Amino acid sequence: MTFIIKNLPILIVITPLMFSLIVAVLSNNRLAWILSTFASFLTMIFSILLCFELSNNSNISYYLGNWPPPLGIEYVIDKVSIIPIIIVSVIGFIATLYAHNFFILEIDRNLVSKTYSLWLLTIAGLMGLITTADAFNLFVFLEISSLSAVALVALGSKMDRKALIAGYNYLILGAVGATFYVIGVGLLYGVTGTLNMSDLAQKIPALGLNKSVIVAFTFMMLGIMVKAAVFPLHIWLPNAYAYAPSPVSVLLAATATKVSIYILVRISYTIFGPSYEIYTFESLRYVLLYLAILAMFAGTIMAIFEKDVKKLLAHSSVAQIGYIVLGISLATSPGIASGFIHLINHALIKAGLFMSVVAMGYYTLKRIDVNSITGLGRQVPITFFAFVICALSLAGLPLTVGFISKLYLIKAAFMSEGIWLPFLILVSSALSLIYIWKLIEGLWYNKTNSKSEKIKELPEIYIPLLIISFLNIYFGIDADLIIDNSFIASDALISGIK
Amino acid sequence: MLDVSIEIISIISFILGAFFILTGSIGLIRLPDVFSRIHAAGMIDTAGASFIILGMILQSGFSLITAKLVFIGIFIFFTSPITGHVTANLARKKGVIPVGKTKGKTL
Amino acid sequence: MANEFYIYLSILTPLIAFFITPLLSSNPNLRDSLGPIGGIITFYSSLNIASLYLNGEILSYTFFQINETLSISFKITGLGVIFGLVASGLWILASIYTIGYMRGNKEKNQTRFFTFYSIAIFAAICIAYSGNLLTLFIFYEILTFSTYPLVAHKQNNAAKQAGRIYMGILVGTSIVFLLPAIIIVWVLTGSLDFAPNGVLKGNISNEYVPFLLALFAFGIGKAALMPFHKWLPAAMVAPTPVSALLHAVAVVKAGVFSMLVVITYVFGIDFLTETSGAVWLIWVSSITLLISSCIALTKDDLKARLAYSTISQLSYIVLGGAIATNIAVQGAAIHIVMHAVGKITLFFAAGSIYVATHLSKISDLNGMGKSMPLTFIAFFIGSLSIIGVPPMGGSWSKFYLMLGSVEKDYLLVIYILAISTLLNVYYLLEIPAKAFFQPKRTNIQVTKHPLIVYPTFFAAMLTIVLFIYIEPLKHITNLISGNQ
Amino acid sequence: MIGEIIINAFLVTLMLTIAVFIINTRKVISTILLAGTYSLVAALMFVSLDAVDVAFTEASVGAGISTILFLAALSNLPKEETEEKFNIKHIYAICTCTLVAGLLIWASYDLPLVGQLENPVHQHLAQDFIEGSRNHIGIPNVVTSILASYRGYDTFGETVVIYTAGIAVLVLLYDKVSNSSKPNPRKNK
Amino acid sequence: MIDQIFGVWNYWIVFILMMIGLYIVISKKSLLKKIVGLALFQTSVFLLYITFGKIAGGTAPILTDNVNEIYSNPLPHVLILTAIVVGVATTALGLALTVRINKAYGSINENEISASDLVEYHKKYHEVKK
Amino acid sequence: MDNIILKVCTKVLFTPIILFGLYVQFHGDFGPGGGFQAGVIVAAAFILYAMVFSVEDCKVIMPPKLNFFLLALGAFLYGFVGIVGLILGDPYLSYDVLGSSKEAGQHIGILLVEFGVGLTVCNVMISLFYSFANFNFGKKNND
Amino acid sequence: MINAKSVTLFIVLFGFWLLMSGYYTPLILSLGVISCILCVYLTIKGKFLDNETLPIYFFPRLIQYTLWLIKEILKSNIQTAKVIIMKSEEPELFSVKASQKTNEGKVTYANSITLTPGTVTTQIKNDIFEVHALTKDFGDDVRSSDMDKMVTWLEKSK
Amino acid sequence: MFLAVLIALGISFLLILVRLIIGKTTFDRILAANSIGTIIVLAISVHGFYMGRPEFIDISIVYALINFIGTVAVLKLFDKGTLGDK
Repeated sequence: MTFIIKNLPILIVITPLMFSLIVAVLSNNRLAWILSTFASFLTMIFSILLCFELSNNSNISYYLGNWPPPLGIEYVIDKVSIIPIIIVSVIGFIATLYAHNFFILEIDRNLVSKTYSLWLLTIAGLMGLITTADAFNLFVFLEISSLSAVALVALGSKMDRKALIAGYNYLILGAVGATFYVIGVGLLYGVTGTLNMSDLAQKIPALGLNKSVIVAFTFMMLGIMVKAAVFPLHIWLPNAYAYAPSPVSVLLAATATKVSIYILVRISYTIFGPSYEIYTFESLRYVLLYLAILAMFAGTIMAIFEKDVKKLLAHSSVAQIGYIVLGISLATSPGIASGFIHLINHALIKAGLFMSVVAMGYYTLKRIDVNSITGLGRQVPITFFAFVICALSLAGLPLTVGFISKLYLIKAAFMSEGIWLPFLILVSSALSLIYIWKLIEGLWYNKTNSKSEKIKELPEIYIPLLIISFLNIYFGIDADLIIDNSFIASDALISGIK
Repeated sequence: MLDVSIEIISIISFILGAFFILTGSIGLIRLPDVFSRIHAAGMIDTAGASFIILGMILQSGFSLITAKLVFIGIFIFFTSPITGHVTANLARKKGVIPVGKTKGKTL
Repeated sequence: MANEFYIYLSILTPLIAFFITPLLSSNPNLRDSLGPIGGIITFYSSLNIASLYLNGEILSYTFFQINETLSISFKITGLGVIFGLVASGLWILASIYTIGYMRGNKEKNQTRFFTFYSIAIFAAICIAYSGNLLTLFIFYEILTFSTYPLVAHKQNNAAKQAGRIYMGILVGTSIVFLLPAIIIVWVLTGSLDFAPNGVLKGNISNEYVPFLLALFAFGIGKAALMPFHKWLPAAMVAPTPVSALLHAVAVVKAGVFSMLVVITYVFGIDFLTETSGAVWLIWVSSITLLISSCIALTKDDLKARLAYSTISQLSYIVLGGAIATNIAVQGAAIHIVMHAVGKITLFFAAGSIYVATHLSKISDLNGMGKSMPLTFIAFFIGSLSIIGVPPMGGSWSKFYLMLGSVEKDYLLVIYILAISTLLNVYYLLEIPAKAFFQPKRTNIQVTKHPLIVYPTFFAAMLTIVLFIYIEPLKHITNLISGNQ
Repeated sequence: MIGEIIINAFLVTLMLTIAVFIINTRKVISTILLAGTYSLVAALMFVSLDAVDVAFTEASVGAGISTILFLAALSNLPKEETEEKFNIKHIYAICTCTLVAGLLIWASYDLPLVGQLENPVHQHLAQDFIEGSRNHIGIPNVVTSILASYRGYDTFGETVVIYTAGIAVLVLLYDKVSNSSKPNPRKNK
Repeated sequence: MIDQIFGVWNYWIVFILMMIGLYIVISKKSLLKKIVGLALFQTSVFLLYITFGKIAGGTAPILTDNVNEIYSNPLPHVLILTAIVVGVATTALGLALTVRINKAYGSINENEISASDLVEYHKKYHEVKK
Repeated sequence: MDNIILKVCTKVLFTPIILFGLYVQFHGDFGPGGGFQAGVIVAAAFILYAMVFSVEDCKVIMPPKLNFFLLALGAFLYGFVGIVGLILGDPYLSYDVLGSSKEAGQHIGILLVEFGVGLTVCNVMISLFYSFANFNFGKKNND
Repeated sequence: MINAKSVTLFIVLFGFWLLMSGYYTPLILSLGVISCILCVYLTIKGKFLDNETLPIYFFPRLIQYTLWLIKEILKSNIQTAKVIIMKSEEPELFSVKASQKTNEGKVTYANSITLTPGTVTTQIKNDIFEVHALTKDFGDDVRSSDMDKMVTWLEKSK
Repeated sequence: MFLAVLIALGISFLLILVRLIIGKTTFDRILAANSIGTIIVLAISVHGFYMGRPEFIDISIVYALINFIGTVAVLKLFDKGTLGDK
């Protein structure tokens, strides 16, 4: 047991990784699923253990290969990184639990076990991204997660050929982003000679107003912003989420961009925070702020006019990422905390929404668009129920997690920018009601649907669906856990700057 | 004495190698069609490469490097005619008409 | 502890009804009887709560903490007692009436209807007893969402359209205006709890008061202040019991109730008077009052006319709050009760006319008085109450409002009240007048359902009763505005 | 070391030339050949910058396998690009690239000059690695000792990346027809 | 002096090379060409790293018996080894997608592909409207 | 390619190339080279064989199933070496505990790990070639 | 499985290994042995361990032939260089008949023709070789069939 | 001395590059690419001597190998239109 406790930081990464290598060679699809579920379950358990372990000390540092940090690669888990770890592991588990029926339907029978391998690789890649404290190691895991995600997205081509284009764009943009990141890291390495994040943070202040450092910062941020789908660089996202196989949409929408945003925070605060707050981050912060506002509106408006439901949700993700980035760009403790709160909550919301929507697609065996959902709600009441809860949560109605995040976001915005920013936030969230309502209404009415085909819900899908909707409600009611941890995280980040 | 003579020989072979390589590349530009150019390329691969490798062998003394250089030489000797032949073969197959006359029955 | 039991009881009864109703879908009689039974239980506990309140006991119950400053909690306030009594009391009547209406009209999806009916009542009761702004807001939204299926009950295109307007305005305003207002209060004061004299005093600079009040006033879309009044006429596509209970009692009253709560317990009357932050609201509500009365005149559809009438009457209540004196607020509180009873009478009558004759145009009602006298007499009495003619309850509230504006020297307001009363007379009394005195034009088959007619008549009688037994009401309203 | 400088400058310029030609070729096969040559020159450059391992890898991976993959893919692709007129998107692209290049060149004024021993890159960790490789690990190739031991985790990650790519391509190009039939070995001659 | 020029020259050319790669990625319509551009871009970035690692007069970081030898910095080499393999992985995946796209659309030109998608979209929603 | 010269020469070259690849694999400690390069070289031999003869012939030497298994096995080997260190009480990927002394442990670790890399890279490359070369593009747009 | 051919191949390969390696520790040597065995195994598995792969019987006369070939190559290189510099090419295409029986013999001949610059084998059909020559002189050299005889001599060394 | 050889190699590289770019037929390009490969093989070896660390000849071997395989691949593509069987 102490062996496990001692090695928790690495276990959360290698568990899915090693299992993915095993799962790939299996020929039995169900067995592959069971193993994957087991792996993601183990990962979740380890993450939770890690969470408890972390409550005793402020951060856990792990030296890979027993080499001390600037020489070797270091893993650091602190109060900040535990948030995305929990998101990824929990959502990963729920999504894996949920995935099986869809993969069998949407993917060639012989490829299912390999798909699970890619699936676990995505999870492992995301985990590695979060835990690593080495700027270059981050790039490697960035590639693991994005390559596997691209492959998973492109697997949707059995259902719709557009998945290929989506995957291609995701790949190219992602690769350009990653290369930008690498250029940034390279420049930093050139002027400091180190790759370890804390080491970098120590060395950068001594350089003063160094042009290379500023450009490095810009490049790293740009690179990660592509992955995080911050507004003008989000163009890969809607199609990728919309045409991916259903469970992949769930996983990616709930975790991938969140992790990237976490890295964004990490870079700007942990690496550059101590030195560049004044003349780089301040100006960048406004760039981010305006981009976030644009994202909020652009995403929402695109969603309003979108017909395909999955794509609609993807557009809404763009807007929601805008909220998160907005919170982070405020650069105050409440602001970052609200960003984290929304980070967590949006993961829950989007996972739930995508789950219920793709479940409906599964029942009806066709792409769900605004026209085809008419009256579906009454035939699949439980799915509909989950959908409504998550949708209302997305709109930010009270007693759901969405409300909590909006509450804190608006509070933070109000405190640092005055009334105009909360107003914009509220207008955009009111606009978001339009598309949400469009969906709920469409699902609820039944005027044209043909009564001939009786649609049945699948009991296997209930459990994850209900877990997610329960979490949506529960954390809307008992929000202390999320709020407290977010504030602890943001305080830790802010105190790193000072 | 021996050293100096080895040095001189190697310089000579370098010069020869460089000459052949340069001539070969000029040939690659000047000669009229693919088939003729193959000869020039062949020259680079055979005489050019082998003289330069010879020069290096002489420079390196006798060690493992010599063996490796010999391997390179052998390898180039082995592959050069293959690529040359296959290129010519394909060019013929794909209907590139050689400049100059054709004697007797061709395939 | 034992006293708090009544809070549970009043809240849980409709909730239980909500859960049980779908289970009883196979047994309509049992299902339908849940409504009156629940109403009686709720009303009983509300009465108990009222008497406890009068005895000076402050009941409160925190359901759970979201974090240190946010919680879902209930607390009994004077306004809450009144609204609770109104909502639960009229639920009894309305549920009986609804049974008749639904059966008489042979509506579809009755189970769903009753289910959402109970949840709406639940939300209304919770609003009444809510102890802080967050709780209020939550149940306000629940009320909106739970009434949506009722509004769009018919599920045709018209209903869909109306439903969109209904949801769009109510949810939109609440999110864009009400929510930020609440958050601003939270940021400013660090708390959302209600306090008898307001919480904002000293936390906000005076020039921002009108602005914040505006956010609240327009954010509470259920109060139907212009220009956000469109939802109310739109919602009239719903079956009449819905209009009767919800759009005469629960929903709109929840709106004005929230307004009053905000004015008295968040801003505080004294604070508003001090800063004159509510003066603009007087004019806005006055204008709403006049314009909607004028629109009501032009409407030929009976329910539409009643809807606009409701808008104007709601403005009385907002006006009372805006005048921001004790007496005016007292008048507004009483008007909640009086208008509720009066308007429910009118809607019941309209519903029974519709069930009996399938007529909804006023111009078609000529001479109908003879075929359904009880209904039209009830309508007449209800109209008088709304107009504010003395033997009816409505006169009290107008009286107090007048007193309030006199106290503050708002003479123009008095004129406006007078004009609107005249308009009321015209557009309301036209209907019974036509019914009784115009010749009957067509032969229309009239089918009466006892469960419809008697509640209507009973409601009409209630307006008279309330005129006489005004004392307890006065007593409670006296306690509202910090006279304790 | 004037010679080194000449070689370097020559190779870099050569790469620039090749890159410029890559932009405009429309024959796909020429593009691929040029790209392969570009990789080769880059590898030569790596050798001249003392990065023998990288040159080795670039030669085998960049110039070799990549080119073969391109060619293999080309068998299923059109062999020529469709013609395209110069349009606004090109101007946009040129602007973006100029901007980014400008930014980078601006940054280069604060970069340490190439090849100076006192650069931070050489001062901070390099000696530790070299000493460590000599004394703790005991293998002469420092690159291997860093690769496999100091930063072994990176390498693990990278193995996983290549595994991911392999499995992804396998999944994407899965062919029912060819996989269902058993391989029938042709007769050897 | 010449050191100075050389010191910056190398960086500049590397930056320009990167941008040529990026330009190809952004502006070219052919999906295959984009991948070539990406490879170019990445290779140039590798050069940047290796340039950092160079020491004038140094030698490859493979230890000899001579203790006074100056070795170039091995760390960038390791990083780039990793990056090269990552690059080839990206290329392979991109090619696989391109091949699939060509099979599905019959073209690898961006414009033609989006045109064909647009046609499909219109077909779908017109049918629904009718 | 039905060219006799090419075929004969490929047969001759096949084994030396593979041997050279393995040489690079196992001499990564001493000179340039190591897992990736070795993997690529060995794969190149297979690819050459597959091109000159046919993919089907190459599948006799390296059946796809074996190829896929080895592909996963290489990475697994790498990860597993790390796990062994973990079980023996050191952090992940620490080789110190693998041998009798620290240095020996490092040697064994590096050897195994490089082998894992080589195995994966080689098999991935072969598998990529199989996939690309034999992807059935059908009749559509074959120009 | 284990026959003269495989053992020879093993020995050749292991010699190759020893020449390449330069590290003669037990570990590396044993790895070398394993590698060589693996290579031999692969040839056996691919079923191409035959005379074409390993023409052992060439060996006795191989050195002599190689030296002769190098001489030829040198000669023709100088001529080709002359031609290129003078720009006096007059290419011609013609066919010759090869007298070798085995594949490996033919291949050796064809390669030898190609290796000597100035002449390239362009096509082979059974025993007819089509040759491209840079000038008439080169063509005459091939037509004189000196090389053909040499290769046949090499082939017949068993 | 080695530098001189390198310069000679560089010049011939440029000359061949011209051929690679102007092409005419694709076979010219293939030929040129192959020759460039040879040149680079030699250049790397010579460069090793020039830098005084000639033990990295392995790279040249790999180059030669890759060059050969690459050329074969291009030629096969031209011959069959594919690198596979179909």
